[in-house]
Amino acid sequence: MKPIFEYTKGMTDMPTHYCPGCTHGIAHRIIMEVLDEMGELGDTIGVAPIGCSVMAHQYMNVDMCEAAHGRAPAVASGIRRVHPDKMVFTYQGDGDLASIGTAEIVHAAVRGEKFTTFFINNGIYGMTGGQMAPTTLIGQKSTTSQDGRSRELNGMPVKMSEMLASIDGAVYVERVALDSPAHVRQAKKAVRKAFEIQKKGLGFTLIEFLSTCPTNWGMTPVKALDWVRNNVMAYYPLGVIKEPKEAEEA
Amino acid sequence: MKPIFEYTKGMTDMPTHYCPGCTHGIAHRIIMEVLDEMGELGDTIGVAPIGCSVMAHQYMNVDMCEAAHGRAPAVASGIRRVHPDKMVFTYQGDGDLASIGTAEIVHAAVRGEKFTTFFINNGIYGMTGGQMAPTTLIGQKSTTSQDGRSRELNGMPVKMSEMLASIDGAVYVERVALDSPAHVRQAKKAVRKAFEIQKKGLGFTLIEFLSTCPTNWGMTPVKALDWVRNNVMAYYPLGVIKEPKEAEEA
Amino acid sequence: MSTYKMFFAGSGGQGVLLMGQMIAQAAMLEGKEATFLPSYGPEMRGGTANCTVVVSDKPISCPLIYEADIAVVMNLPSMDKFEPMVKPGGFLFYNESIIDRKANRDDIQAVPVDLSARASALGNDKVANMVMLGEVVRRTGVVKPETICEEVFTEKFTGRKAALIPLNKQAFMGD
Amino acid sequence: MSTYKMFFAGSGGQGVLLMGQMIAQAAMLEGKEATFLPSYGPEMRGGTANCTVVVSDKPISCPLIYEADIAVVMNLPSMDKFEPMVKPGGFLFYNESIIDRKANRDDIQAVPVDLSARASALGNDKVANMVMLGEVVRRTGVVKPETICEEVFTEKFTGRKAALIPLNKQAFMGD
Amino acid sequence: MTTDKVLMKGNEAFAEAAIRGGARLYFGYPITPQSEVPEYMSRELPKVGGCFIQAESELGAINMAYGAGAAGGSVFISSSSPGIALMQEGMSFLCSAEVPLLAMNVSRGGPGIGGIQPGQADYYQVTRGGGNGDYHIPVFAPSSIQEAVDLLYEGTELAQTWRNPIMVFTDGMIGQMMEPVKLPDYKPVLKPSEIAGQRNWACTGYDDRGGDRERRVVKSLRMQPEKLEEHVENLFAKYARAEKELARWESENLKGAEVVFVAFGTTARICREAIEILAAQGVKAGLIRPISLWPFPNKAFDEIDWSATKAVVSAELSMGQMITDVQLALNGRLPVFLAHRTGGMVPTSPEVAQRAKAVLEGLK
Amino acid sequence: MTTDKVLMKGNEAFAEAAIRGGARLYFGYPITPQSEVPEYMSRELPKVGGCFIQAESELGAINMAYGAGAAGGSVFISSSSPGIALMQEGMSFLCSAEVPLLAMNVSRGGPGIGGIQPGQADYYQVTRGGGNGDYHIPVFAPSSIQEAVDLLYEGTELAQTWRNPIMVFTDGMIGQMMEPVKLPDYKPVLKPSEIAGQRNWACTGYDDRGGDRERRVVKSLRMQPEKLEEHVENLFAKYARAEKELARWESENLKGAEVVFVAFGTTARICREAIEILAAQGVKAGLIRPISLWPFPNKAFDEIDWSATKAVVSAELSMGQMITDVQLALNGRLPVFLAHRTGGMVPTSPEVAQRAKAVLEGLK
Amino acid sequence: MRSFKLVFHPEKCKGCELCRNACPKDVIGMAKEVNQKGYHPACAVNEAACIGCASCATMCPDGAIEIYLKEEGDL
Amino acid sequence: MRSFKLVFHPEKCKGCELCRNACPKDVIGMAKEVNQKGYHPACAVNEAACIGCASCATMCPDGAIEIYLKEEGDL
Ligand SMILES: Cc1ncc(C[n+]2csc(CCOP(=O)(O)OP(=O)(O)O)c2C)c(N)n1
Ligand SMILES: Cc1ncc(C[n+]2csc(CCOP(=O)(O)OP(=O)(O)O)c2C)c(N)n1
Ligand code: SF4
Ligand code: SF4
Ligand code: SF4
Ligand code: SF4
Repeated sequence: MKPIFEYTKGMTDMPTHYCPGCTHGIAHRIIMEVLDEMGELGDTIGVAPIGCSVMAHQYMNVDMCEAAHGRAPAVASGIRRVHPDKMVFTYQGDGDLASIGTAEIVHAAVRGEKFTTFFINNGIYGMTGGQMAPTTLIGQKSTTSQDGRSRELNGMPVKMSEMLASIDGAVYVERVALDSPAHVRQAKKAVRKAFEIQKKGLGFTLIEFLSTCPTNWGMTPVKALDWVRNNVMAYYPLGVIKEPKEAEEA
Repeated sequence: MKPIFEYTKGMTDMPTHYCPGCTHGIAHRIIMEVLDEMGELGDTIGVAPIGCSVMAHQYMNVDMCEAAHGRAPAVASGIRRVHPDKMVFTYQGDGDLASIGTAEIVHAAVRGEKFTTFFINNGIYGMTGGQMAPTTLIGQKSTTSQDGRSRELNGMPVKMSEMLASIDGAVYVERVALDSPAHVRQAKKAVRKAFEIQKKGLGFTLIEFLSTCPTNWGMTPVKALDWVRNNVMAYYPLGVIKEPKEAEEA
Repeated sequence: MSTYKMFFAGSGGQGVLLMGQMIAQAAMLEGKEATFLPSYGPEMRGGTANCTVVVSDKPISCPLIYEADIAVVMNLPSMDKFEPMVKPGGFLFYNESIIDRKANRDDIQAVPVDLSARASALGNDKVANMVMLGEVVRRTGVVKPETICEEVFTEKFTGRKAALIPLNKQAFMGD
Repeated sequence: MSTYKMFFAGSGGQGVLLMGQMIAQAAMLEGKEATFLPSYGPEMRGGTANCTVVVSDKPISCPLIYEADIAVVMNLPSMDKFEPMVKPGGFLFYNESIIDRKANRDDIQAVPVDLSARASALGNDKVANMVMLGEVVRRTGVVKPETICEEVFTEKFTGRKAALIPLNKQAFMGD
Repeated sequence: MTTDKVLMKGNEAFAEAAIRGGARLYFGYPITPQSEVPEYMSRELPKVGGCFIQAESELGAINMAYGAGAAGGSVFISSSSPGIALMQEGMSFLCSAEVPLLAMNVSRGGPGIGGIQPGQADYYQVTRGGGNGDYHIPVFAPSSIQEAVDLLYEGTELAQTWRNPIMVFTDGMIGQMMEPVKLPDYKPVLKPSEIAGQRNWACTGYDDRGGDRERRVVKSLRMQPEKLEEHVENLFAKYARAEKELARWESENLKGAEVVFVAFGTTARICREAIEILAAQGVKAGLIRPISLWPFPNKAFDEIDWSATKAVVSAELSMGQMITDVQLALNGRLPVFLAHRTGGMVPTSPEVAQRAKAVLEGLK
Repeated sequence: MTTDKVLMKGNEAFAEAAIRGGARLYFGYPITPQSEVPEYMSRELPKVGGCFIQAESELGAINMAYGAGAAGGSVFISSSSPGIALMQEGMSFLCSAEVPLLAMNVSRGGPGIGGIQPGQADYYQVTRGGGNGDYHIPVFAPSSIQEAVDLLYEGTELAQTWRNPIMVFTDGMIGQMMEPVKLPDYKPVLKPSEIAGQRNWACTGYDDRGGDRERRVVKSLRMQPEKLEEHVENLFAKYARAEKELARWESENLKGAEVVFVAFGTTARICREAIEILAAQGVKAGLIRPISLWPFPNKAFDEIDWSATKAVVSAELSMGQMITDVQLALNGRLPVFLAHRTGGMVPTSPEVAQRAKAVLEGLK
Repeated sequence: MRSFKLVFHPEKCKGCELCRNACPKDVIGMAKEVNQKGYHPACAVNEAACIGCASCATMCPDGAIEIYLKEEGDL
Repeated sequence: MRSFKLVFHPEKCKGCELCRNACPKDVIGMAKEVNQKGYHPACAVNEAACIGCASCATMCPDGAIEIYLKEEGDL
């Protein structure tokens, strides 16, 4: 039989601890598929954050470091200096990247660090049980915004990708979603593009994934995808936010 | 005799410790002039940073707190919650605001904190003796970029005002300079506007001052003003970066 | 007996923490001392859940227990883990509907309860834990059944949930 | 004397730290032990500057001193501060051009030096500190004048600054 | 049957107690095993006119707390081990600036991100501090929810009285468990207009219309070492008073005890049971339970029955940190041993009893 | 006249020594009184193929250091008191993940932002740590530029041997002064290609072409308390070895000394002079100078001349922090007193001598 | 017409139904029985209808699905 | 024509020359002698030319300049 779809050897055999239907698993897989396809698994160093994906290093079949909450971009900057020729990435949730780790991600972009950040925006703090994230939508309930996030109290959800794209050193920023097979395929293309730009040494690259947290959103996994499609994407539009000019890329 | 220009009672009698010709002194004065003119001196709480202006509280004739390096926006957020009806401001250098305090200023803007930040961009770490700041210009020498800042090593200088203006909760952001009497007057207008918007409770306001550091730039004070005019303003254009729609303001 | 030490264990959705809380609350309402200590962890589904409850007439030194007067286990892994920790002569209540073995020990009082059957009979799978709770309370006397029925239910099920009280009572009373 | 403890003090631009460093370096080159300790602070102009230098034949326990064999003061506030800290019999070198009082003590060897006049005579105000250094070295013998002239100058003034050596030597030698 | 108690989860009871004790501002960042505290605060504080901000980080939280405290507010914050580590610079700053704060560490296993099960290995962190310079923070370690409630209830006032952070040090077990608890009545709180008068050092705006008070500055920097030294000496005069007035402990069964346990919080409860086990085996054991960890209750050790006691066992959920304070308190008068588990593991009472017996055996 | 020494400013000599000892990565944020270190590094590291990043903050710096260390690089970082406070979470993390690092605190007066003059009041910060959980960091306190140079030269290797941060604790005086110093030769450094083999735990990419080594993970989290406890026990087995192998000290004049000073760094130098002053006054005094602060050199105290010595004086630039370690080492065998200044003030040698005399008087 | 073999790994499956939801041909259903973790795993209820689009596997967060093209000679 | 009085506070002045640089009428010069801090303070060398634009005071970082309009009767 000819394989049409096999589970990538970029992922280990270890079953993940993620909740049923959590799209962290999809994001993991496509990143590792790309590295596998590019033949880079043995030349990659990944950085896992603190968040539900803290144990990404058990699943992603590459050398990995765990970073303190929010500090993955600093850790990756350090790694890069020792191994300028390796592929380096961070994988970070929205609490990790958009809240406690704001300074680190901004300055990685400012320095134009040559690694790729995968930003898993699920609009909530998953691991700690569903507190509000900087990206929680207006009106969305969380354990620290029990009447729904209010603009007056908490401000509008922050658009990190747009903000980071405003920085010169960030050369490629795209927002993708994991709510449908078509979007997952698109996401994978973005991942590949980011790694390719990284290899060319053009600067900092970031892919934002609109991801789900069925558990803390209190929805079935399928409903969670609908929520992404109907609510999240309205505020966080998909697409390329910034990319290198073709000339630079060539 | 009729006074044309008297030193504001918004400033104390204490001579400042600033170097000769350092425009920190001008920024101090115009902020306090505005507060004085608005009759707000007694209803204002200021936050001094760590940097050359750490001792601003000796000169500015209002109640003041000193904040740990970079944390002034968090401190001001705390103050605001206790005194929602007072005028609150932070005064921060570019090391303080654009480097170590990145997360705090971004999230003050995200929350739409109703205080005003005065951001003194002199492109260098003054107090510690002239190290590179995130805002140091390309080619500019500092004690940690002795051959001049390089884009490859350090990235392009960060434009904090533009970045912060991209955040919804930041309602008024303007960049001003202190290199000429006309610009100083313009700067004062911006200060007044920021305080007025704060009073209306519209959101976070920030004025970026292009300031000098003759000592660490290794220039005479007069030459330093020329440098601002000829070099700094080319990269950091003056003007309103964001302002509330008139409807909101009214 | 002046002190009851209890384990409640099962998988995530089986309501074991609620059982434990209700015993502790009943004990408190009866003027006794009580502690309830849940296992805790990051929000991950499909894991196991357990809690320890201590009920006593005198101040409770320690909410952590290493042996129990009563263990209530809702699935096989829990039975495997907690059966050995029952004191000789103590109780082991187990959910015989999904645990396909009997108790290994004969120095304890093993009480199989066919939760699926009994809950189905009530037309609602979700009250299995109340069926079990009823068995535990009636057989051990750790607290009075009335306290649960009259007081704890009304405190726990408020608002929209109040409508569930009759069903839960029925499950609890086993009749 | 096997140990010399020295203060150099003045205002920011008067080159007091350089004087201290040159003594310390000369001492090192002569195979002696030496320490140089500057006052430090945030970059603020117009403040005072001072340093302590210890030169000795044996290991120096402490670079901090509270009394001096030699004090070199370049302005009035420094004279006020350091004159009392000179040991009886010790030296006080002072810049009589801008200090408009004489030494108060008579148990020390006060040496007024008219720096402005002598520097002007050399056509360069900036070498006043070298004029003073020459006086100190020749009068006290803390290090050998040759070490300064032959070795320290060549090490300190390199590149473009090498051109300044003759002028500085002239100032230092006092001739 | 009626009771004036409610069965509450530790973390929620802590939050409620802080509110009843007068705290009206809470700044926090989620972290297990204390996230119920910010959750509770986000819901309940607005109801009593208070304010909750979910800070961008623990650094944000401690500095918001500093600002609000410096402005005369009554602030409560909480976190868990690594979060407290991030607050060390801030804690030192608050102590220097003499800004009141009620803080809580619901501790877990470390080091690093460690785990989330209960731990006491932050003993050094909270009693010695990782902030720079000379300072102290009074630290109280409750061993039940009720005791925690009482300490937190008192905490706001203590913080104001001493113009210093006050730390309640507890662990995941006490934070996550439920116990019946009697909640005290709400204390009156200052109106914003009363703050300036009563907290007469706080930045409130000097109000040039009505009052004509002096301008106020809350700060930490003192460039002149003479000034800084004087300031630190003043702080330490205050700390010296605190050492006398704030030392708290409880002792049990010391008379005739062959072995004395020293333990706080969760471990103290385990030791109590171990004492019963030992008694059943004919060994007399006692307990000194420090309630304040700084100041460490050195006086408690004077109550030891020197004729009977042969050894002291420090029982800890760490590799042994409090043990150094026990040794300092005893200053060689008795041998000191450790009974411990760490990393989130909690010893059973028989384990602890066994350790004590082994210690006594070893001395024979 | 020739000499193999150069007159160098402390901070610059430290930086050069770290480079010569093999450090090739430096991540720093400016802070007085150590900013000459990052300045020197920014200029000199690129010349030897190394790399300097001016981090966005001390948090950035410690986490870059963690990343580079975890990737097998030889990293040096430095800061001063409040900056070190911000690194506490990171330090605990590195210890847990067993990532090597050479770190330096050029300490100033605290607490809070404090001042910039020399201090030793970070003793608790560096020896106890404000990071969470059980861990230790070997700390060395040089009292001259030469000694600092030698320690920093050795430091990179020590950090790699012990797979732990190593801290050099010095102060603004030693950082800012100049002394003649003999610089050691450059040590060879690993090529990037050699790292994976020699640092056989580091994340380097497992290189699926050539080697077929195991995937490597550098981490701190252990959700199961059993696993975490086991990990901590392993760490402490290492620390137990370190306590034996890394304790260092120097003692002087102990024979017949009526009073013994214990002092490190700057204060040790002052005590040496005080000893001369006392000798001139007919009082015999000695000195124990701990070079390692953790492990504290308890064995040094066995050298005390018990028949002669009546008191021990801990001399510190703090309100008394090391004194508790001195008390622990003596465990009641001798009375311990404090001679101190703080906040950036440094005592003179006559002041210290006077204090020792007063102590002896008081005992009569 | 090409036909496909869907291989499910029931012990990896968490019963989230994302695959079922994604399948344009209603090929996938959930098993009645639970796996060791207590989930009802996905299974093919109409494998013949599978068009090999791999939508299911693309959406599976847990690597529980693999798909093969049946070639001549495959049973 | 209106005339103006420039009041300099020489002890506040740091001799930075920003005022002199800003003056459109070259009214300001620097004193030969130094003040207590060692700076050559600014002073009016041509007060009569002052047009009262306050450019100097606007640029002074140290509050060392005040300006008055001379009114009738002022000396
Ligand atoms: C310093 C510190 N603060 C807080 C925490 C607690 N914590 C763990 S994960 C997390 C946030 C998780 O949210 P996110 O980054 O959005 O990732 P997700 O779990 O949603 O994937 C927090 C706050 C921590 N471990 N360390
Ligand atoms: C936590 C911490 N890190 C570093 C420092 C040292 N420090 C003091 S001021 C300063 C930066 C000053 O630069 P900037 O903010 O641009 O203000 P300026 O002095 O130029 O006005 C630094 C790094 C500190 N005090 N605290
Ligand atoms: S808690 Fe949310 S983000 Fe975390 S694994 Fe579960 S569903 Fe995914
Ligand atoms: S160092 Fe620079 S910023 Fe600081 S006072 Fe001097 S000139 Fe101004
Ligand atoms: S998507 Fe995967 S985990 Fe979810 S039900 Fe289908 S096979 Fe199972
Ligand atoms: S601007 Fe002010 S400080 Fe500068 S020279 Fe003029 S008067 Fe003096």
